[in-house]
Amino acid sequence: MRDTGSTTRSRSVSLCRAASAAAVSFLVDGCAKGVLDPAGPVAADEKTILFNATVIMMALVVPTIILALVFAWWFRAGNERAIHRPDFAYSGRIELLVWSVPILVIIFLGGLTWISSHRLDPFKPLPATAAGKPIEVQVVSLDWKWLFIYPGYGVASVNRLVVPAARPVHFSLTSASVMNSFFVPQLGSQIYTMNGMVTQLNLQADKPGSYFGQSTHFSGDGFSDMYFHMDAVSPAQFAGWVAGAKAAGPALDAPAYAALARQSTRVKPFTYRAVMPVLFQAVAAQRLAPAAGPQKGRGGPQVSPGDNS
Amino acid sequence: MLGKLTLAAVPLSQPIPIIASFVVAVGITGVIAWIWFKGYFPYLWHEWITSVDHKRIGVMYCFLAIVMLIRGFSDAILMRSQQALAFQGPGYLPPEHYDQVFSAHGTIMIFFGAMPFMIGLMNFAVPLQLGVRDVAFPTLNSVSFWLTAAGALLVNISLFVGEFSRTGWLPYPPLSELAYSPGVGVDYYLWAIQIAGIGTLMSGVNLVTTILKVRAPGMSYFRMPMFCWTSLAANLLIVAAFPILTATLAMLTLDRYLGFHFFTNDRGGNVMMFMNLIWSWGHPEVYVLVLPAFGIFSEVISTFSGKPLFGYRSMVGATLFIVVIAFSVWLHHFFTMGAGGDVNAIFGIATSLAAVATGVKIFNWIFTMYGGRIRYTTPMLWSVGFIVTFSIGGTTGVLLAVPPADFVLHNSMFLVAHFHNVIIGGTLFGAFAGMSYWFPKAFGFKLIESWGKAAFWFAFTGFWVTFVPFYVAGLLGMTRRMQHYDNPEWRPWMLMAGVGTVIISIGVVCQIVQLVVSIRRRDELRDETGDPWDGRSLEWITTSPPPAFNFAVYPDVHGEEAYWSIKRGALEAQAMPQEPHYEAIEMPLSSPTGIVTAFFASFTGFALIWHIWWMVIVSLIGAYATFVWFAWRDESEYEIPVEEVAREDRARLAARRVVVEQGVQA
Amino acid sequence: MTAATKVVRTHDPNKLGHGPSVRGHGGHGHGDRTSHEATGHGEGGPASKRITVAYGFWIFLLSDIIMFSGFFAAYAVLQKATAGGPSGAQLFEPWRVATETGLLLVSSFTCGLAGVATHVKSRTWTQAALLATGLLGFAFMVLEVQEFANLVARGAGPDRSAFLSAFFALVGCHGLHVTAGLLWLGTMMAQLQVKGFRDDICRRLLCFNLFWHALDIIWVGVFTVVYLIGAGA
Amino acid sequence: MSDTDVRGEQGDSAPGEQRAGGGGIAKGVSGYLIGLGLAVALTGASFWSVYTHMIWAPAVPVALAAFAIAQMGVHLVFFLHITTGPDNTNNVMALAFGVLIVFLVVAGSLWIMAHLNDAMMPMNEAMAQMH
Ligand code: HEA
Ligand code: HEA
Ligand code: CUA
Ligand SMILES: [Cu+2]
Repeated sequence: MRDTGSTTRSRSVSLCRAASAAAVSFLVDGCAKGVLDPAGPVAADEKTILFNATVIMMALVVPTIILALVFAWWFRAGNERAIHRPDFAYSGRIELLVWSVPILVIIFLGGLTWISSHRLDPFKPLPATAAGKPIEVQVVSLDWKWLFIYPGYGVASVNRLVVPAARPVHFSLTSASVMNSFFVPQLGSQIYTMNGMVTQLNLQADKPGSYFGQSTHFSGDGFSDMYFHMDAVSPAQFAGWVAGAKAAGPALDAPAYAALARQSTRVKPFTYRAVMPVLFQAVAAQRLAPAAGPQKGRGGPQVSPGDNS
Repeated sequence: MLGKLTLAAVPLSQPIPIIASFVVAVGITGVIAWIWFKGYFPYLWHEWITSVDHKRIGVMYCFLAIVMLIRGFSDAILMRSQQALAFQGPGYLPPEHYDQVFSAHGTIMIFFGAMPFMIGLMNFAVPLQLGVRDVAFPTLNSVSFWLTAAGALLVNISLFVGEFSRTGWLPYPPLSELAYSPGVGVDYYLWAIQIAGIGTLMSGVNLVTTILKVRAPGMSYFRMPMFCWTSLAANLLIVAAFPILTATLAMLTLDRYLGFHFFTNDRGGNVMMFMNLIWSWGHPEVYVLVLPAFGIFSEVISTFSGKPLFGYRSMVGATLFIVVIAFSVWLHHFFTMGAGGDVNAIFGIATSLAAVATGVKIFNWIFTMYGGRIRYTTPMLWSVGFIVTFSIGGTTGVLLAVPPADFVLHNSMFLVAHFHNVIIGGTLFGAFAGMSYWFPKAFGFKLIESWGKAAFWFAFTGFWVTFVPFYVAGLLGMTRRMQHYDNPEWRPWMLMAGVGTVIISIGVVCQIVQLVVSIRRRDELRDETGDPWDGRSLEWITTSPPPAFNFAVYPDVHGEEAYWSIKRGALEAQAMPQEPHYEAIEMPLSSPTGIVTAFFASFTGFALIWHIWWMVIVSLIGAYATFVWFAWRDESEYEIPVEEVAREDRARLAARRVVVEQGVQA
Repeated sequence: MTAATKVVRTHDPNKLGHGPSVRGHGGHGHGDRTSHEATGHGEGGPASKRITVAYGFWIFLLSDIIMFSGFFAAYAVLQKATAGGPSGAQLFEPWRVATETGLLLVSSFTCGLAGVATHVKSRTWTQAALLATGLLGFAFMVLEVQEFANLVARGAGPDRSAFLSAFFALVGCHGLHVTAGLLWLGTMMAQLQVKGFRDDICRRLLCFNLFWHALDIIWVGVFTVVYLIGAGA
Repeated sequence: MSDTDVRGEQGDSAPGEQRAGGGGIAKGVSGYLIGLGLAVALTGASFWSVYTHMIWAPAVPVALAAFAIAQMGVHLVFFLHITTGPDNTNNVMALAFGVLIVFLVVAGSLWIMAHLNDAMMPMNEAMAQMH
């Protein structure tokens, strides 16, 4: 996956940023490929919310910090110009102020929280776009790789997610073994995957591109390699990809699934030309037994990078 | 015979743990040999190990905490260097080791570093501030401490016998279930935390009872120093939250040991219930860590500004508000599980309410400085550093409390930055402030200021250089708990964080040098007055170090800032009050119950971890026998004769008289 | 211990802070003298030991109840998770629960009587009432262990389903508390016999009373939430 | 410190301590007898409401909850002697705090878990497909 096309450039940019990093400046810093570089409506909203919340809080917190430092400096022992009020321990007005100002900030934030939590609930479907209705993708997290099933096309893909750009994607997610969390930073919201349960997520990539995705919930020794690429492509390319997938590769039936479910890391992306029906539902409803854990070694597997067992 | 324990449990093939254990073993042997050689064993046994004196126990808690902070800090160095190296490569720590490192780091820092430090300071200072002779249950106090130490011991044994948990500082199932973690690591975690947790719970009961029932005459609730209030709050949180931890870990233990299905993947087990329960302990826990620190800052800022605490009642209200709100926000740790808009929003809003109460505190501290004459001692530096650092860390917390923001920041390095920002800026700074503030009280001499200030500046700078990169990396999409990574965007930030850790290390060295040098030069640094900072609460009325009974007669409290008013009166009159009527004092006898209990607890824990059932039974019988033996004894107190009391107190009065009559401290 | 304490207190080689003065504490005595610093309460100084001890124990009991609330919450959540195994309605025996409840209730009553008898310092009656409490508690445990054994024998052990896990853990935790209470009770009856109504023993009797009644309150929760609501469902 | 019993500590009393001055054995025993009577009656009512069908089935849990709360109250008052008297303030405050926490934890957990289970049971998958 190492997309190091622009490594040198971005490295020097980052270094120079590192040099000038101020406590807050990172929040307005938008050229990196992270959550501040949204590539879809959900991520864009979330970035705006992040930004709004930060600014409103900083508007209070930064002056507070400055005030603290000014007082701390001005009232130092030995500064004879500072007034001395050794018994000043209460003032109704100040008390009123120190309770009400934070409350006001929190009222605003609370409103933002209430509205945004509902609007951006990961389960909430996205409206259809010009490019069409939401496409269905079923996600199964395995130890330690991702399985993406396309129920509408009967194909599946491991460690590479291909979707049409500009079209909403509806994910249903579960886990074959331990918990994970599905996250594509540039597209926004993450959601947990859990065995025996189905969570849902709705995302959309506005433009074609390749987006980094990963598990954010620690899932054991192979966790660091549990990333994938999400490629948003044009409708024609997508159709081509589906056709290509159907034409080649193994079929995902129960034995193939059992083999896939075994622990392994750094699995190169590949596709399945066919998927056993309701595989996802069978995993989610535990009709297919949860994947087994480690079986060897002193208390567990010795999964080191490069160990491709 | 030895259950699952075989020689294979010793990681002979892995150099790092072996070298580490070797160094530790040599160190421990060296210390024991030195103690033996010097003939200090009887002294240690009688004066410290079996002591039930709250001051000694407090000091031992802090000592344990410092040792464990150093252990946790070495883990942090391992992690920082690993992440600096493991770019597009394996680094030097394989995953099965790295995973143990961050799990151990988090567990040790929280349970055996930060908590004991706070509990130690509370133990030391609260009875003194309340004007009484000890906590409500002195022997129980010793048991609590030794159980905590037993937990710490088990965690550290895992370094060279077997392995530690690899599931993070909170063992989320199903990863922590037998199916996915068949080794003994999680069992070490479970039993260590259960044993230490019981100790913590007992100490919570003890301090709550002390504060509510054992106070000097006239010390009504609204005359208590702020530190007593925040201690009360923190211990109420302990009493109410730790049982939930006990229950939750017991369920996981039943799953692992007896085939129960609370959180397994099959037969109806429900992992979400674990997260729900563990965080209904875990969130209150973070306020347990920070509330005592808030109290320390209140004392320090007021003392060194030469003013009473501003808005005292407001502070009390804000503290109690935090206690209640702490139990209504826990869902913010799993916004991304999918509970829906209503649930997420309500818990998000409840969370941000904590910001109001904390904000009130920050402002009150600021106005405490207003109109003061601030003396910049080490504790005061830590306090001002705290206001700056914690305000930022708290704000990023509030950001995480907005669910859609959390959807992109959850489990990222941004989150890691948030909690180090509040824990280090709040709890750790508070611990260091409290340590340098009360050190002269505990030992009778001050710590050297210059080394303390240097430690502050290095820790403060190093902190920002380490953790700002975490915020950035988080926004760049970097997740926590990565043993290695391939993304070049993250690399520079990891390098910068590595530099920061080096700066922090210099601070840690300064801190240790400060202790060592101060101890060696203690005669020049001695404080004869017992009141080196011109203090305002009752701990400063007695000598440094205080006698076993703290106060020859109970101080009579009139109004807030009990000692300040007494001192003022004396200074105005230029005379000490009349000598009181002395009486003999009864104090609790030292008792080995604590260490014996901990001894059996450690063995029970170890035996359970390795499935050595006969040893479990033997240890449990031993524990029961200890209990009966302790309950059976006839003498639990000894009497300090009146002449002794009078002699000590007259010496104190004489020292004070010199000060008062010269009026030097006016 | 007495001698040792004395010796060492006069010799403190490493007391970092202590001045040159030697700190010797002599003399030992019982804790029985009423020292007048202890007369107070509230604002009048430290509360008496009896109040402090009982209050501390009360706080502990509250924390214990919170621990149970964790198990209750788990039970409530997992109640329906029978994983194809038997449900509560199929397993619970009303007569047994009713008998268990009766035993505990009466034992609470006899425990209260023990408190009254302690109040008037009647050793015989105290012991008799404690013995009755213990026997009733023991009978309760017999019934409960029998129930557990039957369930396991029927293949409805705690490893059958999450529901049964939660059931065994919750009810078993209460049972463990009762068992611990019985051990404590036995120890205390022995103490009372040997040492009589000493202050510390009276305090412990008071705590035991609190403990036993608290267990009964928890049992009210158990039979309501587990057995009755479970049977109805 | 000693505690040779009720020593003019008007402001405070130990939890579980029977107060209100004299009365002696008779009063003590009668208190426990009343408590026992009420508790037996309430327990009986609980069992009755489940095993007879006098109460409308869906309302049974509510009735059970009411009986259980009442019985806990009876135990607190008659067995544990928790009263509202001024000498009991601290004990009642502690109890109230405990009850509050139990309420927050249990009610909060059930609320959260109900929402999670609703959202996530695999059955919902079928419905999700229909969006
Ligand atoms: C000492 C420990 C401590 C403290 C005090 C706090 C304090 C706070 N924490 Fe933090 N937190 C942790 C330790 C702590 N936290 C830990 C260890 C974790 C991670 C655990 C893990 O996953 O491993 C965590 C995780 C965590 C999360 C979960 C994130 C996630 O997993 O995705 C959230 C989300 O809401 C959060 C929020 C808050 C908030 C709102 C506060 C508030 O209490 C902060 C209030 C303070 C201020 C706001 C600053 C001062 C106020 C002003 C200057 C006034 C004006 C300001 C405003 C009005 C905004 N914390
Ligand atoms: C009290 C809590 C505490 C403290 C103090 C620290 C301190 C530090 N922590 Fe830690 N950390 C956690 C709690 C804490 N941490 C937790 C809960 C986790 C999550 C674990 C998990 O993932 O499950 C974590 C995880 C964590 C990670 C893993 C991130 C990941 O997931 O990838 C890293 C990475 O570098 C890290 C770094 C550091 C560093 C550099 C310090 C520095 O050490 C900070 C500064 C230190 C000091 C300023 C001095 C320390 C004091 C002394 C050494 C004693 C001084 C001596 C005397 C007083 C005489 N921490
Ligand atoms: Cu997660 Cu249902
Ligand atoms: Cu929290």
